[in-house]
Amino acid sequence: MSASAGVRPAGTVRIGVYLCECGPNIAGRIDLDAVRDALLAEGGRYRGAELVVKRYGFLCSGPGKQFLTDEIRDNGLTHLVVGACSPRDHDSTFMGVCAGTDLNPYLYRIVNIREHCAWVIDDPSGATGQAVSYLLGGISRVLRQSPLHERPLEVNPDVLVIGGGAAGMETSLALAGNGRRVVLVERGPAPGGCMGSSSAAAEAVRRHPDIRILRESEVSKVIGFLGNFEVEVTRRDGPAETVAAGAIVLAIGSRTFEPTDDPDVSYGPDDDVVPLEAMERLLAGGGEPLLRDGSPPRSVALVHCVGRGELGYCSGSCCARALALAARLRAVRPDMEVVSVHRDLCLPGRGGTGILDRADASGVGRIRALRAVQSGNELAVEAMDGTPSKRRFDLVIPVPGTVPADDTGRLAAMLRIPLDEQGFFREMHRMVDPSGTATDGVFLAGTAHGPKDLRTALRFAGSCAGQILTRLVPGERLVPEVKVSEILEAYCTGCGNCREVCVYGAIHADPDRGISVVNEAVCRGCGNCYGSCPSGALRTRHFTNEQLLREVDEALRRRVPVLPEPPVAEVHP
Amino acid sequence: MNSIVSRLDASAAVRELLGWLLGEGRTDAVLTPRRLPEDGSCDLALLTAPEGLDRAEPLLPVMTTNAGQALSHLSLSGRRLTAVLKPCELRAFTERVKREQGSFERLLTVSFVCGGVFPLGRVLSDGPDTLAAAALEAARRGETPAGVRETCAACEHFVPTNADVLVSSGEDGCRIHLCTPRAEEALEGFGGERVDTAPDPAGIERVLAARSAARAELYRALPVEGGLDGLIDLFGRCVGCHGCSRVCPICYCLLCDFESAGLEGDLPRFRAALDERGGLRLPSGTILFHLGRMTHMSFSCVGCGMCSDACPAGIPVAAVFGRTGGRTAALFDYVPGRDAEEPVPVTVFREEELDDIG
Amino acid sequence: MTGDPGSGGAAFLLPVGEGPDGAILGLLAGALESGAVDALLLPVPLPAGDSFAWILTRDPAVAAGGRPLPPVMPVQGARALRDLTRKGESDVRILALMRPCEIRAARELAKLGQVRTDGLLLASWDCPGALCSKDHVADPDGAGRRFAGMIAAGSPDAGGGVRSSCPGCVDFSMTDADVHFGLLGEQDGALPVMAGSPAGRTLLGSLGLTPAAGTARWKLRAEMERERRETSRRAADEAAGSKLRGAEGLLSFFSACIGCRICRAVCPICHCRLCHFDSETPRPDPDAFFDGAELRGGASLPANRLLFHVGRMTHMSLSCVSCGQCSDACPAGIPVADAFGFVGRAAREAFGYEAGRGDGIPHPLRTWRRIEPDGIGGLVRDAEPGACAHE
Amino acid sequence: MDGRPAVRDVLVIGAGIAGMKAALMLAGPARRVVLVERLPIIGGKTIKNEESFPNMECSTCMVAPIQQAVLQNPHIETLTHSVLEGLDGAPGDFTARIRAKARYVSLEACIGCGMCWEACPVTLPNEWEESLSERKAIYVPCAGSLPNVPVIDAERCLRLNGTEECSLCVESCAFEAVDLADGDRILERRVGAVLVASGAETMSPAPFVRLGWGTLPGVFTSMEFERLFASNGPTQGAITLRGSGTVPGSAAIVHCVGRAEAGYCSGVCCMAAFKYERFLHHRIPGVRIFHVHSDLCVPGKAYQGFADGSAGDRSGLLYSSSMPDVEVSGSGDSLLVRYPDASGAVAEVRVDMVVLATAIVPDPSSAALAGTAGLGLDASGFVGTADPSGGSMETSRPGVFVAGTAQGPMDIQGAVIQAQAAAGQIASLLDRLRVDRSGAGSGKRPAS
Repeated sequence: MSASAGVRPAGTVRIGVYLCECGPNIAGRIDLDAVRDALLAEGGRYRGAELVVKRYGFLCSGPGKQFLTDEIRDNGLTHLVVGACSPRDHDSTFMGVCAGTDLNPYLYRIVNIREHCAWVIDDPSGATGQAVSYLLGGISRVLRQSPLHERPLEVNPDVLVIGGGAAGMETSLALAGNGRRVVLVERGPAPGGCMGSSSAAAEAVRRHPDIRILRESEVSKVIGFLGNFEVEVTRRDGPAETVAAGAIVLAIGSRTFEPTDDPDVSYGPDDDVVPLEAMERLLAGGGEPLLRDGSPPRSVALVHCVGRGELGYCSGSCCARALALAARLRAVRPDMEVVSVHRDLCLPGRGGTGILDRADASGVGRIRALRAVQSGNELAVEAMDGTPSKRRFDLVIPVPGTVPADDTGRLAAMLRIPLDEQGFFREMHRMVDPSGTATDGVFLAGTAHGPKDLRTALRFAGSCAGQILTRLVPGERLVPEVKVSEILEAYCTGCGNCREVCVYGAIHADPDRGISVVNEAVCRGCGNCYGSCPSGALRTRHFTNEQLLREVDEALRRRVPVLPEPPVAEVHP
Repeated sequence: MNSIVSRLDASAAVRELLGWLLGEGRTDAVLTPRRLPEDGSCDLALLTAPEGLDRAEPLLPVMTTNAGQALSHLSLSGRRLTAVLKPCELRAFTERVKREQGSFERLLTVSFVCGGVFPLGRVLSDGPDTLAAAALEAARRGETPAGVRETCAACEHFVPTNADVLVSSGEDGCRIHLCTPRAEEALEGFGGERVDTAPDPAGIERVLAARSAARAELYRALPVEGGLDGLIDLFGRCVGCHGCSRVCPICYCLLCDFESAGLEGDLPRFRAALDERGGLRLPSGTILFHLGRMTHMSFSCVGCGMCSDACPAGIPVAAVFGRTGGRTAALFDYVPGRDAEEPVPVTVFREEELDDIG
Repeated sequence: MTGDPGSGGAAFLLPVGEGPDGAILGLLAGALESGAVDALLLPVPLPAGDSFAWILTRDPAVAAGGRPLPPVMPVQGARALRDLTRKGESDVRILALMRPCEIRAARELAKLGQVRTDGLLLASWDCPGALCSKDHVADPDGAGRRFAGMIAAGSPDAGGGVRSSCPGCVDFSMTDADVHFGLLGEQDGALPVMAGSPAGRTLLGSLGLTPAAGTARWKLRAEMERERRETSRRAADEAAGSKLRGAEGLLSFFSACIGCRICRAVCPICHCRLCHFDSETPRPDPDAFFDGAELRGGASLPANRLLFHVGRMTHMSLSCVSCGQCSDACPAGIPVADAFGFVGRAAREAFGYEAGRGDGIPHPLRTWRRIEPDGIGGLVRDAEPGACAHE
Repeated sequence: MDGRPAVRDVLVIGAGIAGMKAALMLAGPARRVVLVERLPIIGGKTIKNEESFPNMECSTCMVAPIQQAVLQNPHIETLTHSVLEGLDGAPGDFTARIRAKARYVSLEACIGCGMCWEACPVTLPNEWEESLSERKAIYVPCAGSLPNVPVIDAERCLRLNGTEECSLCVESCAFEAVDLADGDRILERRVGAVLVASGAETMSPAPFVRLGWGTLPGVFTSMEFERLFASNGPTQGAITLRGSGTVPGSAAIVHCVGRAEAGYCSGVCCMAAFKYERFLHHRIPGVRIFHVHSDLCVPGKAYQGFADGSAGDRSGLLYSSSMPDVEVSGSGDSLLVRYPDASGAVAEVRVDMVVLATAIVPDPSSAALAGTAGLGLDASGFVGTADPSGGSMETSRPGVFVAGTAQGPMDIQGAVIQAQAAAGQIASLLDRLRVDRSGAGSGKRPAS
């Protein structure tokens, strides 16, 4: 077995170890002078390397950063270790300091002796001992780190929008122009979606010089990353085309739940039951509601929450649409009884109140029921206090919830985005990044993200546009992740484990050489592949097993006394 | 040469010596073969406490792995180490030190006049205890035990030249020779009568003669002369497992050139070969591997015999490499592992070289 | 298991003449001459006659010297296929004749991207087991005679001296081969040849063989043999299970190991060029190794031998086809295949996965499914089918 | 106004989740952001919740990185303890007058060691903690405040309101960070666009005498309950009743408090109620919990699952046909909640604690800010958008946008989405202005 270079570094290596007092936080509990002496005593371990160990008040302060800069220059440091706080606080600060000198920021390491030692170990000697062990671990790890260099990339500001519905059009209009082109891929004959192809938005999209519409087309293949996607679009009436784009917006909308799939709803073709959307289109076209036998209905019931039990969620927008339709029905036929059958009424915000008031004003009746079972035109209703009643309505309109579009699974696999429990695309973070996805550069607009009302759908479209306008600026350059995985061609046999587990599609096969290859611009250094590789052929830079294991070996070498278990009460439940 | 007389047999004497060194803190750890009676097998052990020595069998006539290979990595640590090495293991370690794979700095080497080791198969069938007894009996008689590895029976370097401590057995126990200042310093204060003797030359001459004859006979039987046909006869049975390079103490590469992607065939190349020749042997490159390994390391081959022992196809690899390597080294009058200062021939350029080839 | 020829939908009769070896060679040569295939891959005896090598050839004369039913398996056939087809493409159509465990290993390797099966026809035969290589090298003729008896009886017990994993092998007959020679079904001078796939059927059809009326006899004898093998497999698993109990069991099972890694090198499934357990990761830093040794009073060398075996088990035992190659090649005589076979069967059962099937079911470690094992033995049925995008 | 080059910089008012997200998106080398925050610390309402629905992710894990990013971003000028006093000009050329109120503590020198507020003799109810705990005259609103620098309450500081010559805080500060001579500063900033993200408030239940808040100690508002559960709150997360400090064995959560009076459903209080149910179960095993509710508003794909998630150990969903008639009465520890049930008859439940899920209403300071900036309000007093049905976030005044609860009641997701949309619209507005101002198609204007 060969000696690894790490054990005996070649050439003069000078490691600077700087211990931050952090006011009382560290110096108050850890004896930094004892730490310095212990480290210098152990210095001999790193053959051929000199150790400089100093303490300072506040390394993160302005003067502190200047002190570090001078130390790096004056001592000609080749490696830097900072014993201070959590990397989440000041890792970037100290990397910034290194960037200001000619020491590569990746030949530096922060060792958390505050949250991991000072704040959690009461007995000072125990905390000091632990700090020494962690710092020794940090030194042995930094010795095995290699310099990494950021390579900024030219950005393609253009955007590909999939889906020409309300959200897709809104996004396209918000993004097109000012040096940015949009390609709108629409599966149907023309953009418009629920707003209709003759709507103002559809007209604006058609006329916009920077929006190119690909009708009756579908996305079939996507490779690339934020700033540099290549999307293959197959067209029904033309050859497949490869579109270059810097970002992709998924605005494929959604479908409504099939009413008869709800066990409480059953009707046949000869019942007078009309789906909500059909009735909306009929009225929008100026038509009148008529029964199958042509006669005008005397009583209409809109049954809310169809499918909510099966879906497990309230779609939040169907109550408003139902009551708006009910009000229009009353306006068209003031003599017709229109009743809305619901349990809860989900009408959030001022808009919701407006719709409710207009419905009440136009005389829409409301029956609140624990449960409503529809068979044909007859409704068996269980009131809130449990009393059952049955009634027949000339016309029944089931109001179903929203379900994912049928193309969701295919596109999700293609774009490497997981689905959530309800089958919609899973957003990056439900609260602080709802329109982003796990694949950086792919955004969710409208009901592709989940059920919502039209205005929120348009706001989601605006949010995608906002993310793209502020992150994908023409002429600016993007700096991709540097701590990426690399595959050593000599060792790889191309088995593909890494390709299977890569969630960003950053690894592809090279059949001629029989190996897998990492696209370093797409890789985000998550390390999934590193864990999956059965051979030693793949490693993630800056987090190689060698570095991690040597850090642990070194930290445990002095066998720190096992810490006493904290009393149960203190443990944060 | 300053020596210590011991009434014990050589193995027990060395065990006592190791126990003393550990007890006195003269060394941090010792490396020695060990018997595992509960499993009926044995292994090479690194022991850091005297208590672990009860099952140690320093002169066990078995080589589960060449200690020179196992030692190389350990010798780079900061700890002081005492290693019991058979002469070929010491020479193998010396060859590795020449290639930056080990260091003598903190090492005390204990070696002995080696009677040879039995093949692994015999350990399986007879068990380590009977083999140890057979070897001890032969050592007393100053002969090579029957049934040892064919390369051991043919080995002429059975007396270590550069060990710190050399143990030679006799009828009435054994002698512990302190060959270097390091040995003197390490064993300063170790009990036992001190005399000035050297290993018994006469016995050595007798064994040397027997082994030279065995070696000549071994090499004569090898079908190496008949070009490709000879090679097919010799390496035909090879299944390409590269076990021989794996257990060889000299082969230290993490990825052998003959396992790398560079020499791997692919369908287009096989198809072209198919057109030229009637048939194609698969997996390809088995014989190429042996010839390549031979060029890379055979001049450093110390003839320990691990490769033949490990070969699942029973190919006499050790004999072939020993013969070819020996003749190559002789061109440069080089003996692998004889002396740590002697550079490896391929790494040195000398004006007057190989004049008798051209 | 006796794969029904249904998928290929055809069975033919091959006159045996003076022996199955010659008959099969004749069929192979016929396939070559008729242009149905461009090259043959089959075992050919070495000049010394004490072993065999896989030879790929287009020359019928070379093929004629081949030995379709070799008594030993020096190189696992899937390793030869791996070396041949792993990289690059070519339109050469190859017919390879191998034992069922070699075919299964090749199917498994296809899933791992190591064997390319397009343009490849795999033929297998009812295997009575494989003799130990060392016995064959010692006495080739004696071994040959014993094996001929085993072929006739179709069972390992007839000759004796087979590898430890052969008596328990239940997949000794037709499994996922394009063509299968049903030696067990030999009846009045002819043996049934089944087509396992449409490609197999077109090949056999093109050779002008007379269609077989049925394969009932072959199925019956194969079923009876399978029951016998099933009982010895259970016994073998029993024994392995008790020996491998806990860390002490593992330590003593592998105590004679010398760390030569030959078991991995000869294994068809282990395809990594640099095994994780030889990479820099597990290699101890000298000082750290000493620390560990001091804590335990000593250490055995070479280091990490048990880590290598248990680690290899976790990496590949789901794909283990129990061909016994590792036990056959181990210089320290350790029955490695008994341990890997036992662990592999338990692991596959937990995942509900069968190794060596060309069924397109992804390897359990390469796919995420909601119905994952809830611990060895039971599968957790999640309410809804996997919502994973890759499903 | 025209002819001068369009200014790229942006003013953001309010450093809650919406303001911070928009600021981070807009700030860059070519575009500075001035972030004005009324309170001495940033983070807004989200950092008051220990955990937020539906992920139940602790707010420090979710928001602290965003706060750190804002404070460490060199292109964002964060002005805490400051208010907008005037806004003149038009899109591309606004002049904002900002009053940076005196903090009396230097942001650079202070390290937040706490010696000063320990020395201060004056103790006052802490409004940030809903007056459940006290603070000093020199104080930071809560533990983990960012920036972690105290401010002096000038009215109540003995020295600054002239009561006595006290300077204990100055003497206790080892870093000379306290400067009692500090005074308000009026800053002027030229910006191209403005984003109002000044947030909203939860309605005070004081006017509803029937609910007993303020008179019955066991009745808590939603904000008070959030602070009770907060680990950095007044009781370090222990849910105990005011005064007696005993742990309640049962609790009733009254929904729709103020819905009729406010005139709309806020859409988030139901989810908050189900979150409180989880808080109670988390801290008090075996506690009995009742919801007094009418419509359950849990819209969106993940919300009903969250509500159903804790259904198992819920004691009762009590439907009330008229929420305005819910009454809470009682003495000592036990409270009686009376409500008209489905049939109209009065039902009751006796509990130890009542939590009022109150409506979200405009923040009075938002209304004042709208006045200062000349923005139109909607009927409920929220800052209106010019096109209420469309996606635009622009207010009635061109170049001034709104995002977050300043525009209406919404959840964190809604606030973040609006902030991102507004940031996008601001970016494209400034790009368009820069192009127009530099003359149609004329040469490249050097990057400013």
